[in-house]
Amino acid sequence: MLETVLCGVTMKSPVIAASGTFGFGLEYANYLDLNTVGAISVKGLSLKPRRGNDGRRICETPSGMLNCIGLENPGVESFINDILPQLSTYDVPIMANISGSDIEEYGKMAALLDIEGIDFLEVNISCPNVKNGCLAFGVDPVSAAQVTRIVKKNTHKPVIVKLTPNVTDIVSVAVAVEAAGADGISLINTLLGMAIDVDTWQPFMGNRFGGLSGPAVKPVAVRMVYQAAQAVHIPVIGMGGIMSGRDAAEFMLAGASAVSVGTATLCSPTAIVDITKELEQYGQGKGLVNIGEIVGQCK
Amino acid sequence: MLETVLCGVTMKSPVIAASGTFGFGLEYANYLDLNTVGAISVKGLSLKPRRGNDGRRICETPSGMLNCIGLENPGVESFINDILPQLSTYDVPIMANISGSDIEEYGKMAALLDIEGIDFLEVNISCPNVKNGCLAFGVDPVSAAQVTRIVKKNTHKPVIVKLTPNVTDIVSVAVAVEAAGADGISLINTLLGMAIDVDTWQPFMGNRFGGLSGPAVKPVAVRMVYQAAQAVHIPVIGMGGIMSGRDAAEFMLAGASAVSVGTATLCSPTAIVDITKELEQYGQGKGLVNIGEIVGQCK
Amino acid sequence: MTGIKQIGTIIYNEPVAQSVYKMVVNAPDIAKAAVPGTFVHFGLMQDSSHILRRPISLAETDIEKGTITIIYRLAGEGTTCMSQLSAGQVIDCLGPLGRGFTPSDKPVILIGGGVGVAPLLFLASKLKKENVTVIIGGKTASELFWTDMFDVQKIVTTTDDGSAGKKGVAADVLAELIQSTGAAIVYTCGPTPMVKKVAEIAKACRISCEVSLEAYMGCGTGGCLGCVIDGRGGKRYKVCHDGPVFDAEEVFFRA
Amino acid sequence: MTGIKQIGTIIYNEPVAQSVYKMVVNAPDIAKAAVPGTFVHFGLMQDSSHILRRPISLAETDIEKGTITIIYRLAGEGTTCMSQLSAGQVIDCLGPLGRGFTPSDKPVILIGGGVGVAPLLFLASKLKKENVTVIIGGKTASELFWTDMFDVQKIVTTTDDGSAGKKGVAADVLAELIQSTGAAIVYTCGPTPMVKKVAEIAKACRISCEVSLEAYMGCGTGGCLGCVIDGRGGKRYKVCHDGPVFDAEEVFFRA
Ligand SMILES: Cc1cc2nc3c(=O)[nH]c(=O)nc-3n(C[C@H](O)[C@H](O)[C@H](O)COP(=O)(O)OP(=O)(O)OC[C@H]3O[C@@H](n4cnc5c(N)ncnc54)[C@H](O)[C@@H]3O)c2cc1C
Ligand SMILES: Cc1cc2nc3c(=O)[nH]c(=O)nc-3n(C[C@H](O)[C@H](O)[C@H](O)COP(=O)(O)OP(=O)(O)OC[C@H]3O[C@@H](n4cnc5c(N)ncnc54)[C@H](O)[C@@H]3O)c2cc1C
Ligand SMILES: Cc1cc2nc3c(=O)[nH]c(=O)nc-3n(C[C@H](O)[C@H](O)[C@H](O)COP(=O)(O)O)c2cc1C
Ligand SMILES: Cc1cc2nc3c(=O)[nH]c(=O)nc-3n(C[C@H](O)[C@H](O)[C@H](O)COP(=O)(O)O)c2cc1C
Ligand code: FES
Ligand code: FES
Repeated sequence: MLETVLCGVTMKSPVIAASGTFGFGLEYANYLDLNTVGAISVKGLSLKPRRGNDGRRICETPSGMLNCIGLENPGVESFINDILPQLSTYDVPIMANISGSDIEEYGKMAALLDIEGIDFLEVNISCPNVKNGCLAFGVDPVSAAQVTRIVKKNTHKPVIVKLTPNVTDIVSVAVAVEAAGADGISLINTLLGMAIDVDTWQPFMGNRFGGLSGPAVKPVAVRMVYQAAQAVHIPVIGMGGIMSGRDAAEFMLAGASAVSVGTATLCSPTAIVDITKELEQYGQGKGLVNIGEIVGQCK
Repeated sequence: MLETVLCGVTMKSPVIAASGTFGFGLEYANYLDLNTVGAISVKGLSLKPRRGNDGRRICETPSGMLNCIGLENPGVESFINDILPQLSTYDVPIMANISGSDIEEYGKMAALLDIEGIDFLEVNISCPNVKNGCLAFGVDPVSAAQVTRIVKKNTHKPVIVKLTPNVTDIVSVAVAVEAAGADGISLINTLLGMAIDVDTWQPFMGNRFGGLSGPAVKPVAVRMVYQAAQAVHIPVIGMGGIMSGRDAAEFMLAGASAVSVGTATLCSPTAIVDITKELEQYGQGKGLVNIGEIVGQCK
Repeated sequence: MTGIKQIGTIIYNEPVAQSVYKMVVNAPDIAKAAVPGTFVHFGLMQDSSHILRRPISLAETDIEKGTITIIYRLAGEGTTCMSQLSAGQVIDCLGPLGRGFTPSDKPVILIGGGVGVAPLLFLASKLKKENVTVIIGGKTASELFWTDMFDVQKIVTTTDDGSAGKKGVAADVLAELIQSTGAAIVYTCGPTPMVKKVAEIAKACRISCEVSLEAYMGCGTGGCLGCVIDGRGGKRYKVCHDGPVFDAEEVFFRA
Repeated sequence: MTGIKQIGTIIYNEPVAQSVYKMVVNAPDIAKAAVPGTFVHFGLMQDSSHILRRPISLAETDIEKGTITIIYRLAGEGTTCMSQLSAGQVIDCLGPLGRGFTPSDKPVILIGGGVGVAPLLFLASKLKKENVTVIIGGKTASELFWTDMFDVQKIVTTTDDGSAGKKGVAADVLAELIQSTGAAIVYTCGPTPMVKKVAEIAKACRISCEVSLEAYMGCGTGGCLGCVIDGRGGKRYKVCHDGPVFDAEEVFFRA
């Protein structure tokens, strides 16, 4: 029912652990069987280690949350040497989620990660939480295409470009990265948001702004997935507020070939497997042979 | 405590009834004392009467809602002849919220509404729910400025330009309309969204897409109000998900001189007066003389 | 009507049939003001992610006890939320809203299907018993639990599968009963295909027909234009304010 | 620790002081696995707009009865939600999470302020009574309700306003008690200024100090990096996973 081939990679289900909310996967090995996850997109990697932001990094908002982790990670090398070998003991496709502070860094990271054990590259051109960071690449079709091209040149892996919703026209960015050679796109990253403590008159977030995720953003995410899927011919990975199998189905109906689950894992560590089961039940209830039959069925 | 002067107009409170959720005000005369409302922004007007969209127009989403009313309204003339005289019996500032299908229409409407009984024009360049409609003007700083200029040329009233959040860079639009002569800006209008019925595989909304409003969007709205208020020198009216006096205070701390309450009125017809009271209590609790003291205090 | 907002205490909230609940709420001001066909817009205070109210027709009121009664079907998250409330908990009520049925002192027919029967219960209680014939249609016998709740002259039932009453749909028996009772008006509420058919039969029999409609609602108070439907002559009606009860001529025969 | 997810039935949930509640939940697997200093991450199932869990330290467990006890202060919407649940209702528990206190069989001092006293209760119950001295600080007498809950050798209390115990802050009496009891370790939990001061005094007295910290949390399970704080030598620690209990040296004296 759930088996899915995404950019040539066979996954046991179309439900992917989104980057940043599932650590490096290993943190969840005691909570669920990692071998049953569709794919794991690891915490966003940068070329050098990053300490992330100071101050408060998480804040709840109505049916959503803000985060400004700021890409804390041990850097690509430590990932490859210390973490990937452990991950490779599991039978689950790995997506390396990468963020560069300039275009060259994206190329270098792609080259370093063009190794066994990595199944996809997910190119984050949309993180709102780092200064002079990658969000800038994602809001402009030209620079988005440049990043895509340099990554493609440096890797043999399928390249998924992760788009930001903080744009006027998602279609122009989607079309630009497709033309630049992307093998797939994923969306949405978080919406730029802010919360203010009305008692202290200070921003809640250490970084002032944060990225909004969770059920609150789902209508925006579904709309953008729908628009992007209508415009491109490469597979789309949909995400933004998926909390249930029916939410996953909604994104697939909008045109997503696979989905990612982010914030839901913060609500429950077993969210991904729960959602996977619910999606399977949904498919059975609708008499499907494979869940892929619903992709793009909402016209 | 609450008295506020906005673009030269004195209001009893900074809490305004947002356009589209308070009808023409008269619908609520039995629920609350219209004379206590800060100002009323009437349902969006077009030059000619509009029937609005067919099919389902409202859909609940997590902590939010989608609407695709499609600017159903009796047209400016009927508003002036049939509705305004009734509204004028109340002692409350009236904001005429106008949408044109081309730039000339904005000018014509501004001229027609340059009459007694109207206190502000709110220029909607951001309605996401009408085809070849006004959203297009709002996403581009150049056309946003053009609309602003033609309206200014045709009216003696203070001109508030209502911005859409569906843009990459809210600051560039805010700055452009300020330079074009706007006396104030209001934001946010709704975020473009979509919901799909996973049983019927059809979009929930008659118009496929709808505008997202309510608490779900508040973090995005606060962020945009903050960014815009830092960039312009004209007053900002903040809105998007205000459900309580503390929410109203959050927007004022972000830089809003006044706030509008939209969706909350759908939750409770007395929301505006309830929020006004809570804002007063908040101000008293903080030992303020006038609520205006908190405007922009979150740096 | 201008509704009254009351936080009412729930007195009773139990299933009356598969996926159908009856709730009794203490809301004296609403009970006093209500007329048949009007509805109450319920706020789901316990779960703040559900920001919109849910409209439910009044099925009964008791002015002395100060209570209102509704009968509702579990349709989705909102009604499921409502069904989880227990006696003693509170619910946010806004009502009565809308325009109700026009009562008649002539012989009348009330014809409903599904939870559309609920407002007809209230209407029947305000009419002269001997004037009222009720027709209730269901898919199968278990959907006809309503019959016990009516205290009227005559009840006719139909089921799609023939498991109780006459086999067929409610409208099948209407024309005959209009003739035999000499009814002056038909009141109807239920699934759209059913009420349309009812309206056509009433028209063919040249008697009036009032129909209670549903629409997905926002405010319920006329301010948002979320519930608008087409009326005769290109008119737009707000279901929450101009309805939910309409003259069938106005909404179904619009040419 | 790897937490266990259990939907627990609430057995008791009542105020124990102004704005402070005690809740007892049936959650046998969590009770069995818990050690002092670990916490449970509570999901607010009843209101789906609150998507994040709330971390609360364990104040007591009863393996035989299969229950866990927490003591929590009304801090905002989430804890208010929790306080509205009644016995018989359920709550979503994920725990025990984190790294707890390192127990000692030498004389020890437990020093806490505010709801920071809660995890110390659990710790005291696992230590030899005669080894334990507890210091509790509060603003005023009514904040010292904890004293009845401890069954230990000695309890010393302080209040800012002198309305009970010694006038001053808890840390004022610490140095003296370290000396008089010959304590080998100080365990502390409470407001940041307090625990920092405690750690400094312990350091000056050359004994170890374990401190339970708070951070705004996302997952609680180490996956989101939402709760990260600075540690010695430029290290970053996850409060949920590497803590909430830390050696004071690691987190306060980082040079
Ligand atoms: C005037 C009026 C009177 C009504 N009277 C009754 C009644 O007496 N008993 C009863 O069981 N139901 C009645 N309904 C229908 C009832 O309002 C919906 O079933 C209910 O709102 C569904 O809410 P939900 O969250 O459970 O479902 P959702 O998950 O929101 O939706 C489930 C289904 O219910 C429909 N629905 C949802 N919200 C509304 C809404 N606001 N208005 C209309 N349809 C909606 C949707 O179209 C959808 O197909 C009435 C509706 C109206 C407009
Ligand atoms: C490991 C740990 C153990 C704790 N043990 C206890 C305890 O035993 N008793 C007790 O009363 N409280 C305890 N807390 C604090 C408790 O988690 C917060 O008071 C609670 O989450 C507030 O939720 P709220 O929705 O009511 O408040 P909100 O409205 O969300 O916030 C109110 C205040 O509480 C703080 N807060 C909110 N959420 C969190 C969070 N997830 N983590 C830390 N602080 C938060 C915020 O900084 C804010 O200032 C503990 C916190 C941690 C991290
Ligand atoms: C705490 C947190 C950290 C995140 N870190 C990353 C990241 O490192 N790289 C990335 O591409 N996206 C990151 N995201 C974005 C998510 O992968 C996802 O795109 C977004 O949260 C929307 O999905 P959701 O609503 O299911 O969470 C992060 C999100 C959260 C909540
Ligand atoms: C049902 C509905 C109708 C609306 N109609 C209009 C309109 O006619 N003109 C306009 O400028 N904004 C319109 N809006 C947008 C609101 O005025 C407001 O900008 C937006 O909803 C965000 O605020 P809120 O979250 O408080 O609703 C409408 C919103 C809703 C929900
Ligand atoms: S529901 Fe708002 S006008 Fe009818
Ligand atoms: S709360 Fe997620 S890592 Fe600690």
